[in-house]
Amino acid sequence: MQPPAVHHGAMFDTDELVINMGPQHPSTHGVLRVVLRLDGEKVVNADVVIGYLHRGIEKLSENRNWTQIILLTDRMDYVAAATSNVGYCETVEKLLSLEVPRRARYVRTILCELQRIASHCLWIGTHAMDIGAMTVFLYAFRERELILDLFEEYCGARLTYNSMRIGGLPLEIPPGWDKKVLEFCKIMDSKIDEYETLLTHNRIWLERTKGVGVIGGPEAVALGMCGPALRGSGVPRDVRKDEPYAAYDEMEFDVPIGTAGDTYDRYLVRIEEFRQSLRIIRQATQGIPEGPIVGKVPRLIKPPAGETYHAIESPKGELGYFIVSDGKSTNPYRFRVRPPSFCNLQALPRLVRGHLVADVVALIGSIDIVLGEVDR
Amino acid sequence: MVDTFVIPLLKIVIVLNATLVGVTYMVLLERKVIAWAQSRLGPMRVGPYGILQPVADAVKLMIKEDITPVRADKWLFTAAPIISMVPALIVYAVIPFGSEVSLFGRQVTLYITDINVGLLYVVSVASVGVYGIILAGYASNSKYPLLASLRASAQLISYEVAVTLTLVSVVVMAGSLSMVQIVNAQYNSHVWFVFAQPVAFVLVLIGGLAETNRAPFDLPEAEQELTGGFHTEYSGMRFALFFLAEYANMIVVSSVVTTLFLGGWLPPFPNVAAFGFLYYVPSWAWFLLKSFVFLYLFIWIRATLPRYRYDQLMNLGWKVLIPIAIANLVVTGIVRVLLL
Amino acid sequence: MGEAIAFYIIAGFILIFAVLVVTAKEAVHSVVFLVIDFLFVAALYASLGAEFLAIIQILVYAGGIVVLYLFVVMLVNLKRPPEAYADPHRRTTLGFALSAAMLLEIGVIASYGYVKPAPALAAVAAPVTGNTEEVGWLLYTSYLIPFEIASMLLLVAMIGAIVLAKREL
Amino acid sequence: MAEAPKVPEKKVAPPSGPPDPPPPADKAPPAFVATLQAALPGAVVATSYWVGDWTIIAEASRILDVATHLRDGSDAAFDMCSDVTATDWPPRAERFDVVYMLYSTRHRHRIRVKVKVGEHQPHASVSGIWPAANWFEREIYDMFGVNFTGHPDRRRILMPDDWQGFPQRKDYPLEGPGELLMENPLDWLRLKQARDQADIE
Repeated sequence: MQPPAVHHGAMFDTDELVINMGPQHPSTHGVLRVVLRLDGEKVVNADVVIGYLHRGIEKLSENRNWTQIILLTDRMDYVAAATSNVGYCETVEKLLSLEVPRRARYVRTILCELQRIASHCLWIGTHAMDIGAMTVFLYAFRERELILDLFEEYCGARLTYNSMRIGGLPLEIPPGWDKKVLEFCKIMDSKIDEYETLLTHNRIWLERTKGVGVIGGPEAVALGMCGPALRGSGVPRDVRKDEPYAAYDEMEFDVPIGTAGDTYDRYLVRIEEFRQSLRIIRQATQGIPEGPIVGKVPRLIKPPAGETYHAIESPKGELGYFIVSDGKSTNPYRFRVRPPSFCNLQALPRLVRGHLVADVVALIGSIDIVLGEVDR
Repeated sequence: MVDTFVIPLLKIVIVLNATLVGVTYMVLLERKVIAWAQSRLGPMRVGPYGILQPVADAVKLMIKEDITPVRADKWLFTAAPIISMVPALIVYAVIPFGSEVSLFGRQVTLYITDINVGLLYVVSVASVGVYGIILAGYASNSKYPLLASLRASAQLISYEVAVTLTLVSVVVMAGSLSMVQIVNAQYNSHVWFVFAQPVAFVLVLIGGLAETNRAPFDLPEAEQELTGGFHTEYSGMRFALFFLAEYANMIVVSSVVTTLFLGGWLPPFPNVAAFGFLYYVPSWAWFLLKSFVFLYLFIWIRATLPRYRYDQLMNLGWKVLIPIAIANLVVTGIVRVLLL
Repeated sequence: MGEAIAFYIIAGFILIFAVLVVTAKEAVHSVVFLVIDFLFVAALYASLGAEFLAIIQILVYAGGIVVLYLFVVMLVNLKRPPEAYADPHRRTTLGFALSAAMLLEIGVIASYGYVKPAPALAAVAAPVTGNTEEVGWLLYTSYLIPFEIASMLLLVAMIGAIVLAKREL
Repeated sequence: MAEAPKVPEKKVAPPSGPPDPPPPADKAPPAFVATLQAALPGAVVATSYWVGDWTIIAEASRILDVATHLRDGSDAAFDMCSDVTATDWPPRAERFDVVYMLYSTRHRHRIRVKVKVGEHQPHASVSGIWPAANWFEREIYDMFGVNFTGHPDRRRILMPDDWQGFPQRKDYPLEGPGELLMENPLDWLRLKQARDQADIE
């Protein structure tokens, strides 16, 4: 550890103040610890300490069979469990070279996008709360509740769904469920405007987010940022468009990108993603094809020896799975997750440098991390 | 004897108790209003519609363990909440809640005292209140409270300058520092000062929000940034004292704004004979009603707006509010000289 | 009689806290005692009927200036070992000499004032009544030039502070 | 001392490495692979194709050259390092596969680069080429004990700083070190020493 630097100002020599933000802190979204070196209230340097929620999911998965792993993936990004499920199942399907029925792919798309809205709801609520607007939090949770109800009706769970199976889905959608989804879309449309009324043109919100944590496109790419955080910097990178999975190749939607690469643009991108997600849900729900919900899956899942990397667009960004099968045992030889929050969090020290303590919480909110996924 | 000791003592007792009860119910009001703003119900369990919630809160806070951190400065740690509570309460000495009522054949004024320098008294006592926050931050011997108390003191000092400068223009209008005289001046000039001094009104409102550490200027206790600010290390009754002081200050600010700008206890259109029937409503009721409007406004703002950042707050104070306050004062002075 | 009792009680507290300011081990405690001292001084003014002065004493000294003292004391690291306070260039004799001179001066002034009472001040009859108004009247009539000079001095000090503190100008 | 640590019971013998099937005859590798081979002869050991993914198996000692070329080459332009991870194949002499998942935001294509690294063999860090690799490599060091050189900040990332052993290695028990320490302190000591050895660059 280097000794604290001394700044030589015009007249005064000042010491740096080191504060530990977290692991118990109201706005670190879980158990994150950020060691901040402050000069007054200005952040000179930040060191991110993670691992408080490390449960060894990768190691565990190497000792579970292929189906059991699905419920471990629930526990990674616990506010977007369905997306993690889809990512894992598709990777195994890729290893197995398994054809997934079109109906299953459509329902997966609906669930993924519902999950994206739920996750963004949580994000907008906590992000606004961090900046001090407390009402948005409750509003966003009100709508998230509707989504959780839809999930509960589909699979019985509200948080950790375990709602995918290798080769398709475990359950047929309940009768009338699609109508409820469309109804929800109608409600959500007006609610997004409500969030925007509270924030988008609010002068304090603009002052708090504009020009905070600016990062250019190439630098963001080099730092491995992904998802809305990267798109806010103007890089049109979206796995749904670039490497389509599920039924995204049949959907029509736009990838919103920002220009300035600051917190405000990342906010605008996610707000627009709400709308695009609704658009996708509408298309998918109205176009659910008939057919089986689960493909022809062997009783004993044992992919041939080989390895693959498959990425999907989780609400936080590129969620990748690198799985190695040895072809002999009934569990993966190596199970690796590329969590989007992990990479976005890596950019945090770069983003907060030179900003104030208050901006640190704004930036933690703006990269939208879930510690369950970072630490696995 | 009765006039010099008994009645003032009775008034003090009544005002103090009313304030403390008012403050606890202020907490309930805030929780309820914010809950309604957020499409919730708020406290509903204690008593019908949760109206006994303050009692439960008080009992809870009183029986809670009172923790003093080991490395804290024991004396100052205990003194700080008291230092912040006392100024918040003694301000009520000069606030005129109403004009006069006759009780048992005696004319009783509805204020504890009317001193010649009433407004200055309010300002100076409020300026002493900042010690509670600074000392709390220092005595906790912890980094977050220290940061918060630095923020708080800088914020209070800056906004005090702006608010005091603005108040001077009201004083110029009224020609007196006495709170009662200011209300009377509004009666005599046939207009509430909110219409004569709209700029000053807005400035005092903003400054009042900042001086009471209310959203969007609640930086010293920004829990998302500083985990609770200067009272991070406090618990039990000592924490409650800070809490009560904040709400007592809110009531003070609303009362002062009411007195200075909304004609205090005067009904609307006090000089218009056609509205004479408004005098049937007692003066203190008008006063409470007007203060309530501001309290509601404070809560409403808290439910709606995000929080300013520290540097933006300072910029707003020094680069916007103070220049406007000075300009307003100059204009008021010129107009006043020309009209006299 | 009552006034005298109030005066001696208040004056006694002022002296006690003044001693505590000097003897307190922690600088922050010193500052807190200083604030209390100022409050008692304000009480003294109030008991003399100078309520405006009393309030200004609180507002300016207790509420303004000492807050800045507290700032400095809190921010500067004072937790040094006691040896660091031992000043090798300490001139005890000089200090005593200065104190004695000060005391003598106060004594002389006091006795002079006792022997020959000061002439009545307000030559200009103030057209206003009330303590506050009279202070204002005097400041802007008899003492206008000292007042303006003082404000100019403060302005210079303020600009000087900004120039010194600002790192890049 | 030389006794092998207790591997959890397995029904099948551990495989000696990934199959890395060569590309089928009708699949031509992407153009940038040929450019890479031409620019850095000998750096690419083999190419592999499996369920739609192309993999370059590169020489571990030349990883920096390969990475720089892949990032800067105009037909490759892999500006994004999606992921870096490792796989442990214990019986093999160079027991670790360090795997780089690369993506190009310009051409929207992927490639996987794989190198074989031994347990104590120093391996150059690519965090100078892709800053994103910083934390990934920290995690690999934390979990596998791969000895990265030239890494700006090589500390443990997920496990506590004073942790002994590397949890993702195949010879590390799933139950953690606690029971191992109770049952077989000698192995526990070995795990502890493995970390110290890996610290030597």
